[in-house]
Amino acid sequence: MIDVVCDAGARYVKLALARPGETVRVLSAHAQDAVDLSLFAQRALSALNPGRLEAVRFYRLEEDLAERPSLLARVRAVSPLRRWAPMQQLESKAVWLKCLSLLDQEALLLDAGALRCRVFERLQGGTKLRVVENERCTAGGGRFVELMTQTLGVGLEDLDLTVSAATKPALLSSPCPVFAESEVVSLLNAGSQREDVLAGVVNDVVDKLLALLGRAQLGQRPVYLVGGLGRWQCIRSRLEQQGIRLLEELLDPLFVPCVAGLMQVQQRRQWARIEV
Amino acid sequence: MSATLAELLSRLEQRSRLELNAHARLAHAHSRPAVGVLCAFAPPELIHAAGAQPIRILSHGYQRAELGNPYFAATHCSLVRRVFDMATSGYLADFDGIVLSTGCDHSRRVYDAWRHAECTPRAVHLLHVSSDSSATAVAALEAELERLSVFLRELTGHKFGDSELSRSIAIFDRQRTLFEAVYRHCARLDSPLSGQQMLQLSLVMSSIPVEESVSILEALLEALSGATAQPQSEARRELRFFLASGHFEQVERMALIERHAGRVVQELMCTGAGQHLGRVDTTLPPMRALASRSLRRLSCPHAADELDRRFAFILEGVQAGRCDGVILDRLSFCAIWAAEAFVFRRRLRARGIPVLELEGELGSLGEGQLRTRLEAFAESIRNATSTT
Amino acid sequence: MNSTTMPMTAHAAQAAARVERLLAHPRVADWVLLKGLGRLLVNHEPSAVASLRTSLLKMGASSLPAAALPAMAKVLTVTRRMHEGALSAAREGRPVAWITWPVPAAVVAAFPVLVYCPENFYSVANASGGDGSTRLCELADRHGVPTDICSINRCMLGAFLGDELPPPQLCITANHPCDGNHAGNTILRELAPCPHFSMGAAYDRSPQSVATWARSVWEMIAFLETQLQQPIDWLAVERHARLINRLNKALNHVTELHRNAPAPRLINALAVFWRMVAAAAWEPELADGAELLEEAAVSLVERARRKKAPREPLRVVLGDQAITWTDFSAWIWEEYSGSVVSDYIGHFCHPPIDTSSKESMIEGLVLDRLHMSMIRQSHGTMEYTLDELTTALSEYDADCVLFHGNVGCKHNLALRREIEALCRSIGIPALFLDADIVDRRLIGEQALRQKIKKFLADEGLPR
Amino acid sequence: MKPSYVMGIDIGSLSAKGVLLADGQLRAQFLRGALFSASASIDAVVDGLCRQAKLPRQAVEAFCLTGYGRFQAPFEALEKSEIACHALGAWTCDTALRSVIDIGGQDSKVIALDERGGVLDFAMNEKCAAGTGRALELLAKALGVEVEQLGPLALGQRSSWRKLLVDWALGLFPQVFVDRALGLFPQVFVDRALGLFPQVFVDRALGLFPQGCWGSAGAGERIRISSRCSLYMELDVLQLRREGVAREAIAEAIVEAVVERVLSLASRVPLQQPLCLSGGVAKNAGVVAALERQLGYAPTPLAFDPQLLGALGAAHFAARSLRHD
Ligand SMILES: Nc1ncnc2c1ncn2[C@@H]1O[C@H](COP(=O)(O)OP(=O)(O)O)[C@@H](O)[C@H]1O
Ligand SMILES: Nc1ncnc2c1ncn2[C@@H]1O[C@H](COP(=O)(O)OP(=O)(O)O)[C@@H](O)[C@H]1O
Ligand code: SF4
Ligand code: SF4
Ligand code: SF4
Repeated sequence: MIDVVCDAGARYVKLALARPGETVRVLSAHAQDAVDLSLFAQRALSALNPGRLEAVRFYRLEEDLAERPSLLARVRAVSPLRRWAPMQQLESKAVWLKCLSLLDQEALLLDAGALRCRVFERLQGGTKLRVVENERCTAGGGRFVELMTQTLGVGLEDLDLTVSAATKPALLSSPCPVFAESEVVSLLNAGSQREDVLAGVVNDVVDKLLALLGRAQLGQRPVYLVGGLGRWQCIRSRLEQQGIRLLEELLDPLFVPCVAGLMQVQQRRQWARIEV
Repeated sequence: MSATLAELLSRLEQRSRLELNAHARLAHAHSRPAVGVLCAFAPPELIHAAGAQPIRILSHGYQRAELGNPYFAATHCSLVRRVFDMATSGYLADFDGIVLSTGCDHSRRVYDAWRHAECTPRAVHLLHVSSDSSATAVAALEAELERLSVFLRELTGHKFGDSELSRSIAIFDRQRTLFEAVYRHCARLDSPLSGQQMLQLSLVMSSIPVEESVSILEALLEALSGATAQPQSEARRELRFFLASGHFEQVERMALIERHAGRVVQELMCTGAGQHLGRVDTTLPPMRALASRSLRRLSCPHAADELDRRFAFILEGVQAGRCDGVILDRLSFCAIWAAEAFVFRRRLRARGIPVLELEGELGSLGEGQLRTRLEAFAESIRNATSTT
Repeated sequence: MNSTTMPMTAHAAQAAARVERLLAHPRVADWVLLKGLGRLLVNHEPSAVASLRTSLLKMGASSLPAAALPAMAKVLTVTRRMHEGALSAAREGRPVAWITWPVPAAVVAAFPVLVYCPENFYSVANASGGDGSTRLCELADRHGVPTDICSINRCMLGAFLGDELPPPQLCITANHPCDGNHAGNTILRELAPCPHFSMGAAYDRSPQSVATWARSVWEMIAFLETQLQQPIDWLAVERHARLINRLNKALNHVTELHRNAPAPRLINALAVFWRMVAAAAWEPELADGAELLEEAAVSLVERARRKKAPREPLRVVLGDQAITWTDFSAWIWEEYSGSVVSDYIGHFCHPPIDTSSKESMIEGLVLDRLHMSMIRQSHGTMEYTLDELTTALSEYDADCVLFHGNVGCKHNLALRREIEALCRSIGIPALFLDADIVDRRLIGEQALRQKIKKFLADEGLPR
Repeated sequence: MKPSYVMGIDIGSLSAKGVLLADGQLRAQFLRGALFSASASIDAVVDGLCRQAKLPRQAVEAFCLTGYGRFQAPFEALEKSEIACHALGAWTCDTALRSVIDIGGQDSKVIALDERGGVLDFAMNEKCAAGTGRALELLAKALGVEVEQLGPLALGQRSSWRKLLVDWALGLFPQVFVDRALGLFPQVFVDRALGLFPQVFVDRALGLFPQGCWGSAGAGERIRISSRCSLYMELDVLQLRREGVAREAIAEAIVEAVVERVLSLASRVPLQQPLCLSGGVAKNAGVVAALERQLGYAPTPLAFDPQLLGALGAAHFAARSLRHD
């Protein structure tokens, strides 16, 4: 039997799949290239060489963004996988609680994705989940960083390197990432360095995360950072500079939610090893 | 330009760069408590009479991005966001007390957040200000000013009565008379003062002791009486503008406007004409007179029923300064400035006066976008004048 | 101007008349409106009855007990009359006085003018389909009305620009309680020039503030007397004050009765009353309706007690201004058998008006307005809001609290952190939806419901 | 006599454009993506034009620069704001024009012209980038198409007779019944039943019905994309696709939303006919159609590449400057 857990985010679709007890394979794709989740899952599956009669369970992390899927979409969603079972929604609460319970101390979970950033907290011995989410027009997540790196002609991979070279981070305060593009162009024209502008962008994003943590009344607790933003060292170190205690990464932060989903589905007790 | 004028102006420029907390420390050096004022509703006379130095709370010179606080979101006014960040980061620790007012939804909530977050200074007072200037509103503000006096007396330990108050009023009125003379001078075609220098003057005046600003103004007027700028030929003439702006602390923004559009010769800004024009009516009892001036001066759009007067002031300024157009500049996310700009734009258009609307946030200039707008505005005015 | 230029109002009047006729037969109405359509429309928006949907949801649809129908019939009568009055005034050019919410309208109504409250127009617009108010916001956008203004006021301006309002002869505004009103009024005055009186704003409800407001009202009376060349009819003022007292007494009681578990589920009915209280609190039918509602509430509570009905599995508090283009209570009822037990808008706690003298009446009417929802919470320090929330959360036996989080409401936005901290300390989960309460372009109904669903699941609700 | 050569160069946020005039007549035009530095873009445009016209650089007597990159000229040149250039450029193509709507990469503007092609008045977008070419690019990407395809796709939606038919049929058949009916069969049966047919057939059969009409927005209803924020619009697009709404319908919603944004500018500068579109987005047929629909009249088509109008205007400014000297 194979379990597939899919986390369809605003920018990336992330997938974790494994047979019980085995190493977990993870995989991601641009959201616009993987609109049909089941098709994407099917492609990923073939890498595991499923047996002809091997059962496959397909889960999707429940997202509150999802509206009622249309009739056709519902038919479509199941049809490519019809040999197996239909796609099931995986209750996100259970997944986040699982995630929190897998940490060996009481920490807050900060999920910083492309548009949405959320803080999760476990209450009452793990039966309740409290979520604090950013406001809608503070689109200061990963998408902002992505757009800026594009504008500045810096590869996403080089972000950490570039930011670490900054000497005097620029001050940006345009709340709108798209419009900030032209602000950035004029900053460059005025002689600012690319590094400094990017560092400014990172500071901006971290500021918004800090505001969120402030609203969640972090106090002295440590934070486990997951989601795409957690991949970048510059974000992590800036958070730490601001006095946030970050827990060590256990696996690629981008995949934590879907891997946790898999752990939940397969009732595993600890983080599995992952393989990209 | 005479040497003394140049000297004076460069000294002014340096002082306008001084940071806010430095002003507070200077006040302490003269053993005067420093009282910060967020909006211009609290009469400086009252604070002066209480033996303290009123300092307008502005955020220029504050070098921090300010999105990291959980109280004010990215869609709150950037002035308020920055000031609140100053309060939480200890930047205002040198102040002894702060007076806030119920100017708008953003600024009145600063008072609430202030009491709940760890802000310095702890002594903070909220002045209730009505959003009109009727006799009733003036009477209400008068009562409010009594409450403010109690706060100030407790803060400074300095008892004061009507006679001290009248003395303070006299000196501030002297300052206002002098400022008005300078402001009128700016309207002249041969005035050497730029809008940028006027703004620097206003900023300095809002933070230094009044006695000192009186002497600066006197010196400035004397120097001005001799100095005139080179008159310009009609063809290469610089364009002249009236600026009504909520970006009342950004000297760089003013510089940008003057560089790319033309000279700002008259203004309505909450640190400039809005704060320093209009004398106190000395025929009234002092408190009543202060309340009345506070509401009826040309302030921000807060006083809704003063809109016509503000508009008349703009028209007068346009005429006196022979302005080619009006620039309405405001802080993003401010509903009341936006509404007033909507009204002014319509009215100016109806009168055939060119108008440019800008908006932006403190802390970032967005030079490229501004420049395009300013240049296009100037070009369109030149086009219009060359065709007629 | 004629009635064809006010299509939304005309439509709303027709719809109100139709439903009113139906409500004359409560039993049929119960089956058709509440149990039939009401249930169907909770999850579907068929185009044929789209225009009915929002109004029905706002009434509570299937969650509204049938016992409330007679009271709703009275409100509808007043509503219809208001629409028809607006239409005929526009047609015949009768004098109209515009007011905004905080103005003690009962005083204005003591003059021979039609009192009209343009700020209420979002509900008129939504009576012609759930996107009525959104369309007006779009129209306002098109005319360059700044988007920084709260959408309630943008919708009002859109209504003006779309020729949906009866033209005013006078305009009385109060720049209170918020920037949204202030800015909206500024533009309205410019667009609709007419003699105008502004009441300013008192910041809190202290005796001094009330006295100040009362003084403004006296000035307003003088203004009206000169403008209309007619003295105020004090007998009418007194009559209005008495009617308002009746109304308030009943509705305060209905509000209080929601402390019971199970609650009588009349919060939506209260919110419907609120809209008419804003525009026509002095109408006798409204007071009658309020008393009918009180009767219904008492008997519902009584019946529940007799039957030993268990507490609802989910009791929800709505912590701020509710979305105007949809409503969640019917859905919460259908989906979770839960009820809304307290609402920012449908919460009446008005003090009685002392009718013994003219002065005391004016003061009483002022204080009454300052206690009206939306105004009550929006002025004063944050304690005004927090204390009220504390009461709602702790005394109404709530399981959770939802905040719609109107994006244009800056003073509420600045309270978010303190509100979160408060809920945390009381131990009641809170959800912020970040919607725009008038403009549904920002986030749609399904997405909002999904958010609520997920939140409830996370919190382990209903218990 | 040798003709006098002038060059207008428009360095936008996304593209670099140039026009070469010889005695006021078009000699060469050039368009490419913007390079990272504005001065490099300028050089590239100059070289490109010279190569096309087979001219040495020195032959060009005057240059005029416009666009965001104009401040970084590596050589002496006239500078003009893009607003003035778009106005003049459009006017030289058709002197009757009274308004220009320019939708470029980073901004959109509405310009009112005087009789001589000068700018009378203008309005430009503030704060939010939701009504610009850049937004269209992001949204097209989220839709999984190139920005050039967005227009035709949006138009496709309009003319689909099948959609009309199905809309009509479904209008008679409320979604509720469909849902209920489907609810009667447990999901398994549906799956089984579908499983009997090879996937291709199922897809083919379903493909007969454009997906839009099954969309969650309900049959017949126009789908909407919240026009407030480009980033959230992006998310909306993705969401709609995941729900199976047809690309055509989404494309239409995108252009409608963007045009709505642009037209809200028109409140500041009343639009007068005749009116034309300029900027790269004018090449997007979907936007043009949506604009026509929302305005109630058609923009005047020009015989010149709208994206190059700014550069054309700049070139005319350069020519004027020669005459003045
Ligand atoms: N190597 C990487 N490649 C691409 N994106 C990355 C990378 N590292 C971090 N990111 C960031 O991750 C973000 C997506 O995070 P994710 O958690 O998937 O968000 P969501 O769930 O909302 O889609 C992107 O916006 C991007 O900024
Ligand atoms: N062939 C085309 N079809 C549709 N849209 C196009 C085409 N070419 C360019 N665009 C649009 O034009 C925009 C660029 O416009 P442009 O005027 O060149 O901007 P700028 O001057 O700011 O660089 C792109 O974002 C894209 O949306
Ligand atoms: S485009 Fe920018 S300003 Fe507009 S809503 Fe999005 S993030 Fe906010
Ligand atoms: S600019 Fe507007 S929002 Fe900001 S403090 Fe002033 S009045 Fe308030
Ligand atoms: S929602 Fe807020 S801003 Fe809007 S009218 Fe109400 S109190 Fe004012």
